[in-house]
Amino acid sequence: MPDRIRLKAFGMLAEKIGADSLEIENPGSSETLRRLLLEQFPALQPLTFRMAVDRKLIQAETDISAGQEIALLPPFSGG
Amino acid sequence: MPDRIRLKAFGMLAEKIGADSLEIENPGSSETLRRLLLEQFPALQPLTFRMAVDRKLIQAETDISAGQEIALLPPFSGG
Amino acid sequence: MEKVRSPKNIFVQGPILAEKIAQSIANHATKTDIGGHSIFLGQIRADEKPEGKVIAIEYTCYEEMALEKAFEIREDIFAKYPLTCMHIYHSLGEIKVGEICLFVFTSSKHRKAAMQACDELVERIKAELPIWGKEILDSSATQWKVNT
Amino acid sequence: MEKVRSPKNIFVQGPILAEKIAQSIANHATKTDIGGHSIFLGQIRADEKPEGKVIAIEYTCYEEMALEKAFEIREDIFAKYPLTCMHIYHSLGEIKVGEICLFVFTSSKHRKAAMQACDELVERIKAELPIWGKEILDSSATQWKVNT
Repeated sequence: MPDRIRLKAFGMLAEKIGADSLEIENPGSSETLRRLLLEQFPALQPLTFRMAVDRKLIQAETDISAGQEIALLPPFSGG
Repeated sequence: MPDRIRLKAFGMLAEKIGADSLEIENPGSSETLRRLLLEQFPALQPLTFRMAVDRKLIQAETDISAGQEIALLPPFSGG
Repeated sequence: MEKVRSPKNIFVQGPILAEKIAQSIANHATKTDIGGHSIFLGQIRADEKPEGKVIAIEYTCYEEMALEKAFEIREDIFAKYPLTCMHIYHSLGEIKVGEICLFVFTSSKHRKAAMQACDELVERIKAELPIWGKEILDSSATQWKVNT
Repeated sequence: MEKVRSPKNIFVQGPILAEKIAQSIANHATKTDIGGHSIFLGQIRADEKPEGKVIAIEYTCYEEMALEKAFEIREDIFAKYPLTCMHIYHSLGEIKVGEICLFVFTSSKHRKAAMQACDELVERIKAELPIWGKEILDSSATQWKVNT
Protein backbone atom coordinates (compact mmCIF):
# COMPACT_ATOMS: atom_id res chain seq x y z
CA MET A 1 0.00 0.00 0.00
CA PRO A 2 1.50 3.34 -1.01
CA ASP A 3 2.12 5.72 1.90
CA ARG A 4 -0.46 8.33 0.98
CA ILE A 5 -2.95 10.42 2.95
CA ARG A 6 -6.20 12.19 2.10
CA LEU A 7 -6.29 15.90 2.78
CA LYS A 8 -9.53 17.87 3.04
CA ALA A 9 -9.66 21.65 3.00
CA PHE A 10 -12.58 23.81 4.12
CA GLY A 11 -13.83 27.37 3.88
CA MET A 12 -11.23 29.99 3.06
CA LEU A 13 -8.47 27.34 2.93
CA ALA A 14 -10.22 25.42 0.15
CA GLU A 15 -10.53 28.70 -1.76
CA LYS A 16 -6.83 29.51 -1.38
CA ILE A 17 -5.69 25.98 -2.26
CA GLY A 18 -8.15 25.81 -5.15
CA ALA A 19 -9.45 22.39 -4.13
CA ASP A 20 -11.39 20.89 -1.24
CA SER A 21 -9.68 17.50 -1.42
CA LEU A 22 -6.12 16.36 -2.21
CA GLU A 23 -4.31 13.05 -2.03
CA ILE A 24 -0.62 13.45 -1.20
CA GLU A 25 2.38 11.44 -0.06
CA ASN A 26 2.38 11.05 3.72
CA PRO A 27 4.71 13.68 5.20
CA GLY A 28 4.83 11.67 8.46
CA SER A 29 3.79 14.39 10.91
CA SER A 30 1.42 17.31 11.18
CA GLU A 31 4.21 19.89 11.45
CA THR A 32 5.99 18.58 8.35
CA LEU A 33 2.66 18.69 6.53
CA ARG A 34 2.11 22.29 7.64
CA ARG A 35 5.57 23.34 6.35
CA LEU A 36 4.98 21.59 3.01
CA LEU A 37 1.59 23.25 2.58
CA LEU A 38 2.92 26.74 3.34
CA GLU A 39 5.70 26.19 0.76
CA GLN A 40 3.38 24.83 -1.89
CA PHE A 41 0.53 27.31 -1.25
CA PRO A 42 2.06 30.62 -0.13
CA ALA A 43 -1.45 32.13 0.01
CA LEU A 44 -1.94 30.10 3.22
CA GLN A 45 0.91 31.86 5.01
CA PRO A 46 -1.09 34.75 6.51
CA LEU A 47 -3.95 32.46 7.56
CA THR A 48 -4.70 30.80 10.88
CA PHE A 49 -5.71 27.20 10.66
CA ARG A 50 -5.89 24.05 12.73
CA MET A 51 -5.77 20.42 11.65
CA ALA A 52 -7.88 17.38 12.44
CA VAL A 53 -6.62 13.82 12.10
CA ASP A 54 -9.40 11.29 11.54
CA ARG A 55 -11.95 13.96 12.53
CA LYS A 56 -10.28 14.85 15.85
CA LEU A 57 -8.73 18.26 16.32
CA ILE A 58 -5.04 17.95 17.15
CA GLN A 59 -3.51 20.13 19.85
CA ALA A 60 0.20 19.42 19.27
CA GLU A 61 2.50 17.85 16.67
CA THR A 62 1.00 14.50 15.75
CA ASP A 63 2.28 11.55 13.75
CA ILE A 64 0.35 10.81 10.60
CA SER A 65 -0.14 7.27 9.31
CA ALA A 66 -0.98 6.11 5.81
CA GLY A 67 -4.70 6.12 5.11
CA GLN A 68 -5.57 8.75 7.67
CA GLU A 69 -7.91 11.61 6.86
CA ILE A 70 -6.30 14.99 7.52
CA ALA A 71 -8.45 18.14 7.50
CA LEU A 72 -7.34 21.77 7.30
CA LEU A 73 -9.73 23.89 9.33
CA PRO A 74 -9.99 27.68 9.30
CA PRO A 75 -11.58 29.32 12.38
CA PHE A 76 -15.13 28.04 12.81
CA SER A 77 -17.98 30.44 12.14
CA GLY A 78 -21.19 28.48 12.53
CA GLY A 79 -24.33 29.76 14.21
CA MET B 1 -68.40 61.03 50.42
CA PRO B 2 -68.44 58.19 52.91
CA ASP B 3 -65.02 57.02 54.08
CA ARG B 4 -65.05 53.63 52.41
CA ILE B 5 -62.51 51.55 50.54
CA ARG B 6 -62.69 48.79 47.96
CA LEU B 7 -61.00 45.54 48.89
CA LYS B 8 -60.06 42.91 46.33
CA ALA B 9 -59.02 39.40 47.27
CA PHE B 10 -57.23 36.92 45.01
CA GLY B 11 -56.39 33.24 44.82
CA MET B 12 -56.53 31.32 48.06
CA LEU B 13 -57.51 34.49 49.99
CA ALA B 14 -60.65 34.97 47.90
CA GLU B 15 -61.55 31.34 48.59
CA LYS B 16 -61.09 31.73 52.35
CA ILE B 17 -62.98 35.04 52.50
CA GLY B 18 -65.69 33.69 50.22
CA ALA B 19 -65.65 36.76 47.98
CA ASP B 20 -63.24 38.41 45.56
CA SER B 21 -64.43 41.93 46.27
CA LEU B 22 -65.65 43.75 49.40
CA GLU B 23 -66.48 47.36 50.18
CA ILE B 24 -65.70 48.27 53.80
CA GLU B 25 -65.28 51.25 56.05
CA ASN B 26 -61.78 52.70 55.79
CA PRO B 27 -59.68 51.35 58.67
CA GLY B 28 -57.14 54.14 58.09
CA SER B 29 -54.01 52.05 57.76
CA SER B 30 -52.81 48.78 56.27
CA GLU B 31 -51.93 47.28 59.65
CA THR B 32 -55.34 48.10 61.14
CA LEU B 33 -56.92 46.55 58.06
CA ARG B 34 -54.82 43.40 58.47
CA ARG B 35 -55.91 43.07 62.15
CA LEU B 36 -59.57 43.55 61.26
CA LEU B 37 -59.38 40.95 58.48
CA LEU B 38 -57.73 38.34 60.71
CA GLU B 39 -60.46 38.90 63.34
CA GLN B 40 -63.30 38.73 60.85
CA PHE B 41 -61.86 35.85 58.80
CA PRO B 42 -59.93 33.54 61.16
CA ALA B 43 -59.21 31.24 58.19
CA LEU B 44 -56.71 33.86 57.01
CA GLN B 45 -54.60 33.55 60.16
CA PRO B 46 -52.27 30.75 58.96
CA LEU B 47 -51.80 32.36 55.54
CA THR B 48 -49.07 34.60 54.22
CA PHE B 49 -50.27 37.57 52.24
CA ARG B 50 -49.16 41.00 51.10
CA MET B 51 -51.24 44.05 50.26
CA ALA B 52 -51.28 46.46 47.34
CA VAL B 53 -52.66 50.00 47.56
CA ASP B 54 -53.80 51.35 44.21
CA ARG B 55 -51.99 48.48 42.47
CA LYS B 56 -48.64 49.08 44.18
CA LEU B 57 -47.26 46.50 46.58
CA ILE B 58 -46.70 48.07 50.00
CA GLN B 59 -43.54 47.27 51.94
CA ALA B 60 -44.43 48.82 55.33
CA GLU B 61 -47.45 50.13 57.22
CA THR B 62 -49.23 52.53 54.88
CA ASP B 63 -52.04 55.04 55.37
CA ILE B 64 -55.19 54.30 53.46
CA SER B 65 -57.42 57.04 52.06
CA ALA B 66 -61.06 56.86 51.07
CA GLY B 67 -61.59 55.63 47.55
CA GLN B 68 -58.37 53.69 47.35
CA GLU B 69 -58.25 50.17 45.96
CA ILE B 70 -56.72 47.71 48.42
CA ALA B 71 -55.76 44.22 47.25
CA LEU B 72 -54.97 41.14 49.32
CA LEU B 73 -52.32 39.10 47.53
CA PRO B 74 -51.27 35.55 48.35
CA PRO B 75 -47.79 34.46 47.15
CA PHE B 76 -47.60 34.76 43.36
CA SER B 77 -47.49 31.57 41.34
CA GLY B 78 -47.53 32.59 37.71
CA GLY B 79 -45.45 31.02 34.98
CA MET C 1 -34.43 57.64 18.82
CA GLU C 2 -36.42 56.52 21.86
CA LYS C 3 -39.69 54.80 21.14
CA VAL C 4 -42.45 55.64 23.62
CA ARG C 5 -44.02 52.45 24.88
CA SER C 6 -47.32 51.98 26.69
CA PRO C 7 -48.68 49.01 28.66
CA LYS C 8 -49.63 46.08 26.44
CA ASN C 9 -51.91 43.21 27.25
CA ILE C 10 -49.84 40.14 28.09
CA PHE C 11 -52.77 37.84 28.86
CA VAL C 12 -54.13 35.16 26.58
CA GLN C 13 -57.31 33.21 27.36
CA GLY C 14 -56.43 29.52 27.26
CA PRO C 15 -53.18 27.84 26.20
CA ILE C 16 -50.54 29.44 24.00
CA LEU C 17 -50.54 27.52 20.73
CA ALA C 18 -47.44 26.48 18.75
CA GLU C 19 -48.93 28.29 15.73
CA LYS C 20 -48.95 31.56 17.66
CA ILE C 21 -45.28 31.05 18.54
CA ALA C 22 -44.46 30.29 14.89
CA GLN C 23 -46.33 33.41 13.76
CA SER C 24 -44.47 35.51 16.29
CA ILE C 25 -41.10 34.14 15.07
CA ALA C 26 -42.06 34.65 11.40
CA ASN C 27 -43.05 38.27 12.14
CA HIS C 28 -39.38 39.01 12.91
CA ALA C 29 -38.02 37.97 9.50
CA THR C 30 -38.24 41.57 8.27
CA LYS C 31 -36.15 42.86 11.20
CA THR C 32 -32.76 42.31 9.63
CA ASP C 33 -30.80 43.86 12.51
CA ILE C 34 -31.67 40.83 14.68
CA GLY C 35 -29.00 38.15 15.07
CA GLY C 36 -30.46 36.07 17.89
CA HIS C 37 -33.80 35.20 19.47
CA SER C 38 -34.22 33.66 22.90
CA ILE C 39 -37.51 32.00 23.81
CA PHE C 40 -38.75 30.52 27.05
CA LEU C 41 -41.91 28.42 27.19
CA GLY C 42 -43.58 27.28 30.39
CA GLN C 43 -45.47 23.99 30.03
CA ILE C 44 -47.93 22.44 32.49
CA ARG C 45 -46.41 19.43 34.22
CA ALA C 46 -48.33 16.35 35.40
CA ASP C 47 -46.85 16.52 38.90
CA GLU C 48 -47.71 13.76 41.35
CA LYS C 49 -49.05 15.16 44.62
CA PRO C 50 -50.16 13.24 47.71
CA GLU C 51 -53.78 14.16 46.81
CA GLY C 52 -53.54 13.15 43.14
CA LYS C 53 -51.92 13.94 39.81
CA VAL C 54 -52.07 17.42 38.30
CA ILE C 55 -54.23 17.43 35.15
CA ALA C 56 -54.51 21.21 34.64
CA ILE C 57 -53.74 24.57 36.22
CA GLU C 58 -56.31 27.35 36.34
CA TYR C 59 -54.69 30.77 36.22
CA THR C 60 -56.21 33.98 37.55
CA CYS C 61 -54.62 37.39 37.98
CA TYR C 62 -55.02 40.91 39.31
CA GLU C 63 -55.06 42.21 35.80
CA GLU C 64 -54.63 45.97 36.24
CA MET C 65 -51.72 45.53 38.63
CA ALA C 66 -50.14 42.76 36.52
CA LEU C 67 -50.19 44.91 33.38
CA GLU C 68 -48.69 47.91 35.19
CA LYS C 69 -45.99 45.70 36.69
CA ALA C 70 -45.29 43.94 33.38
CA PHE C 71 -44.84 47.35 31.77
CA GLU C 72 -42.38 48.38 34.50
CA ILE C 73 -40.42 45.13 34.04
CA ARG C 74 -40.36 45.65 30.24
CA GLU C 75 -39.00 49.16 30.65
CA ASP C 76 -36.33 47.96 33.11
CA ILE C 77 -35.19 45.18 30.78
CA PHE C 78 -35.17 47.45 27.70
CA ALA C 79 -33.03 49.91 29.68
CA LYS C 80 -30.63 47.20 30.81
CA TYR C 81 -30.09 45.21 27.59
CA PRO C 82 -29.73 46.32 23.95
CA LEU C 83 -32.84 44.51 22.70
CA THR C 84 -34.63 44.86 19.40
CA CYS C 85 -37.88 43.23 20.56
CA MET C 86 -39.51 41.74 23.65
CA HIS C 87 -42.78 39.84 23.93
CA ILE C 88 -44.49 38.36 26.99
CA TYR C 89 -47.63 36.21 26.93
CA HIS C 90 -49.20 34.47 29.94
CA SER C 91 -52.28 32.26 29.86
CA LEU C 92 -55.40 32.74 31.96
CA GLY C 93 -58.09 30.14 32.57
CA GLU C 94 -57.66 26.38 32.62
CA ILE C 95 -54.50 25.08 30.94
CA LYS C 96 -54.10 21.32 30.64
CA VAL C 97 -50.92 19.30 31.18
CA GLY C 98 -48.64 19.45 28.15
CA GLU C 99 -50.02 22.85 27.12
CA ILE C 100 -47.99 26.07 27.10
CA CYS C 101 -48.91 28.76 29.67
CA LEU C 102 -45.98 31.21 29.35
CA PHE C 103 -44.17 32.52 26.26
CA VAL C 104 -41.28 34.97 26.67
CA PHE C 105 -39.48 36.10 23.51
CA THR C 106 -36.48 38.45 23.27
CA SER C 107 -34.44 39.45 20.23
CA SER C 108 -31.20 41.35 19.85
CA LYS C 109 -28.30 42.00 17.51
CA HIS C 110 -25.96 39.70 19.45
CA ARG C 111 -27.13 36.58 21.23
CA LYS C 112 -26.02 37.30 24.80
CA ALA C 113 -28.37 40.24 25.36
CA ALA C 114 -31.37 38.22 24.16
CA MET C 115 -30.46 35.24 26.35
CA GLN C 116 -29.73 37.19 29.51
CA ALA C 117 -32.82 39.37 29.09
CA CYS C 118 -35.02 36.29 28.56
CA ASP C 119 -33.71 34.62 31.72
CA GLU C 120 -34.19 37.77 33.78
CA LEU C 121 -37.70 38.34 32.39
CA VAL C 122 -38.81 34.84 33.34
CA GLU C 123 -37.47 35.25 36.88
CA ARG C 124 -39.20 38.61 37.31
CA ILE C 125 -42.49 37.42 35.79
CA LYS C 126 -42.62 34.53 38.26
CA ALA C 127 -41.60 36.65 41.25
CA GLU C 128 -43.41 39.93 40.61
CA LEU C 129 -46.59 39.47 38.58
CA PRO C 130 -49.79 38.99 40.62
CA ILE C 131 -50.85 35.74 38.95
CA TRP C 132 -52.06 32.64 40.75
CA GLY C 133 -52.25 29.05 39.58
CA LYS C 134 -54.72 26.57 41.06
CA GLU C 135 -53.71 22.99 40.38
CA ILE C 136 -56.57 20.70 39.40
CA LEU C 137 -55.89 17.09 40.36
CA ASP C 138 -57.24 13.87 38.85
CA SER C 139 -58.97 13.24 42.19
CA SER C 140 -60.99 16.45 41.49
CA ALA C 141 -59.27 18.08 44.45
CA THR C 142 -57.58 21.43 43.85
CA GLN C 143 -54.64 23.12 45.49
CA TRP C 144 -52.85 26.41 45.05
CA LYS C 145 -49.57 26.24 43.20
CA VAL C 146 -46.44 27.38 45.02
CA ASN C 147 -43.53 28.78 42.99
CA THR C 148 -40.16 27.46 44.12
CA MET D 1 -32.56 3.75 33.01
CA GLU D 2 -29.95 5.15 30.64
CA LYS D 3 -31.04 5.61 27.06
CA VAL D 4 -28.31 4.81 24.53
CA ARG D 5 -27.95 7.64 22.07
CA SER D 6 -26.24 7.65 18.69
CA PRO D 7 -25.13 10.56 16.46
CA LYS D 8 -28.07 12.35 14.83
CA ASN D 9 -28.03 14.55 11.79
CA ILE D 10 -28.17 18.18 12.87
CA PHE D 11 -27.97 19.68 9.39
CA VAL D 12 -30.86 21.12 7.42
CA GLN D 13 -30.52 22.22 3.77
CA GLY D 14 -31.71 25.83 3.60
CA PRO D 15 -33.32 27.99 6.27
CA ILE D 16 -35.08 26.65 9.36
CA LEU D 17 -38.75 27.51 8.95
CA ALA D 18 -41.08 28.77 11.70
CA GLU D 19 -43.40 25.84 10.91
CA LYS D 20 -40.61 23.38 11.74
CA ILE D 21 -40.07 25.12 15.07
CA ALA D 22 -43.82 25.03 15.81
CA GLN D 23 -43.95 21.32 14.94
CA SER D 24 -41.00 20.63 17.21
CA ILE D 25 -42.69 22.49 20.10
CA ALA D 26 -46.02 20.72 19.49
CA ASN D 27 -44.25 17.32 19.52
CA HIS D 28 -43.46 17.89 23.20
CA ALA D 29 -47.07 18.28 24.37
CA THR D 30 -47.22 14.58 25.23
CA LYS D 31 -44.14 14.80 27.47
CA THR D 32 -45.93 15.81 30.63
CA ASP D 33 -42.82 15.76 32.83
CA ILE D 34 -41.56 18.90 31.04
CA GLY D 35 -42.06 22.24 32.82
CA GLY D 36 -39.88 24.52 30.72
CA HIS D 37 -38.48 24.82 27.20
CA SER D 38 -35.61 27.08 26.24
CA ILE D 39 -35.07 27.93 22.57
CA PHE D 40 -32.33 29.85 20.83
CA LEU D 41 -32.67 30.93 17.20
CA GLY D 42 -29.85 32.40 15.14
CA GLN D 43 -31.06 34.77 12.41
CA ILE D 44 -29.01 36.19 9.49
CA ARG D 45 -28.28 39.87 10.02
CA ALA D 46 -27.94 42.49 7.27
CA ASP D 47 -24.60 43.73 8.60
CA GLU D 48 -22.99 46.70 6.89
CA LYS D 49 -19.41 45.97 5.86
CA PRO D 50 -16.93 48.28 4.12
CA GLU D 51 -17.40 46.18 0.95
CA GLY D 52 -21.21 46.12 1.04
CA LYS D 53 -24.24 44.92 2.98
CA VAL D 54 -24.72 41.26 3.87
CA ILE D 55 -27.64 39.76 1.95
CA ALA D 56 -27.05 36.07 2.76
CA ILE D 57 -24.62 33.64 4.38
CA GLU D 58 -23.62 30.42 2.69
CA TYR D 59 -22.83 27.69 5.21
CA THR D 60 -20.59 24.69 4.60
CA CYS D 61 -19.28 22.14 7.09
CA TYR D 62 -17.00 19.17 7.63
CA GLU D 63 -20.00 16.98 8.11
CA GLU D 64 -18.53 13.76 9.57
CA MET D 65 -16.47 15.68 12.13
CA ALA D 66 -19.34 18.06 12.96
CA LEU D 67 -21.74 15.19 13.65
CA GLU D 68 -19.22 13.37 15.85
CA LYS D 69 -18.51 16.58 17.76
CA ALA D 70 -22.21 17.48 18.08
CA PHE D 71 -22.80 14.01 19.54
CA GLU D 72 -19.99 14.54 22.06
CA ILE D 73 -21.44 17.93 23.05
CA ARG D 74 -24.93 16.41 23.42
CA GLU D 75 -23.59 13.69 25.70
CA ASP D 76 -21.68 16.23 27.82
CA ILE D 77 -24.75 18.44 28.22
CA PHE D 78 -27.06 15.52 29.01
CA ALA D 79 -24.56 14.42 31.67
CA LYS D 80 -24.33 17.90 33.16
CA TYR D 81 -28.02 18.98 33.25
CA PRO D 82 -31.21 17.03 34.06
CA LEU D 83 -32.78 17.46 30.62
CA THR D 84 -35.77 15.70 29.15
CA CYS D 85 -34.99 16.61 25.52
CA MET D 86 -32.38 18.38 23.42
CA HIS D 87 -32.53 19.29 19.72
CA ILE D 88 -29.93 21.02 17.54
CA TYR D 89 -30.48 22.10 13.92
CA HIS D 90 -28.02 24.09 11.80
CA SER D 91 -28.61 25.23 8.23
CA LEU D 92 -26.34 24.49 5.28
CA GLY D 93 -26.38 26.29 1.94
CA GLU D 94 -27.40 29.87 1.29
CA ILE D 95 -29.51 31.48 4.04
CA LYS D 96 -30.88 34.96 3.36
CA VAL D 97 -31.03 37.86 5.82
CA GLY D 98 -34.00 37.52 8.17
CA GLU D 99 -33.98 33.73 7.86
CA ILE D 100 -33.17 31.32 10.71
CA CYS D 101 -29.90 29.32 10.49
CA LEU D 102 -29.63 27.82 13.99
CA PHE D 103 -32.31 26.26 16.23
CA VAL D 104 -31.34 24.95 19.66
CA PHE D 105 -34.12 23.53 21.85
CA THR D 106 -33.80 22.15 25.40
CA SER D 107 -36.53 20.95 27.76
CA SER D 108 -36.48 20.02 31.42
CA LYS D 109 -38.65 19.57 34.47
CA HIS D 110 -37.53 22.89 36.00
CA ARG D 111 -36.67 25.93 33.91
CA LYS D 112 -33.08 26.59 35.03
CA ALA D 113 -31.62 23.39 33.60
CA ALA D 114 -33.21 24.05 30.20
CA MET D 115 -32.00 27.66 30.13
CA GLN D 116 -28.44 26.97 31.24
CA ALA D 117 -28.10 23.98 28.91
CA CYS D 118 -29.40 26.03 25.96
CA ASP D 119 -26.89 28.83 26.60
CA GLU D 120 -24.01 26.39 26.94
CA LEU D 121 -25.03 24.47 23.81
CA VAL D 122 -25.07 27.64 21.70
CA GLU D 123 -21.61 28.63 22.96
CA ARG D 124 -20.20 25.19 22.24
CA ILE D 125 -21.85 24.92 18.80
CA LYS D 126 -20.29 28.23 17.76
CA ALA D 127 -16.86 27.41 19.20
CA GLU D 128 -16.49 23.71 18.43
CA LEU D 129 -18.43 22.67 15.34
CA PRO D 130 -16.50 22.77 12.04
CA ILE D 131 -18.96 25.00 10.19
CA TRP D 132 -18.06 28.00 8.06
CA GLY D 133 -20.20 30.91 6.91
CA LYS D 134 -19.37 32.90 3.79
CA GLU D 135 -21.08 36.27 3.77
CA ILE D 136 -22.54 37.30 0.44
CA LEU D 137 -22.68 41.07 0.03
CA ASP D 138 -24.98 43.19 -2.11
CA SER D 139 -21.88 44.22 -4.10
CA SER D 140 -21.56 40.52 -5.11
CA ALA D 141 -18.34 40.36 -3.11
CA THR D 142 -18.03 37.59 -0.51
CA GLN D 143 -16.10 37.35 2.71
CA TRP D 144 -15.65 34.70 5.34
CA LYS D 145 -17.61 35.24 8.52
CA VAL D 146 -15.67 35.60 11.77
CA ASN D 147 -17.34 34.57 15.05
CA THR D 148 -16.71 37.05 17.84
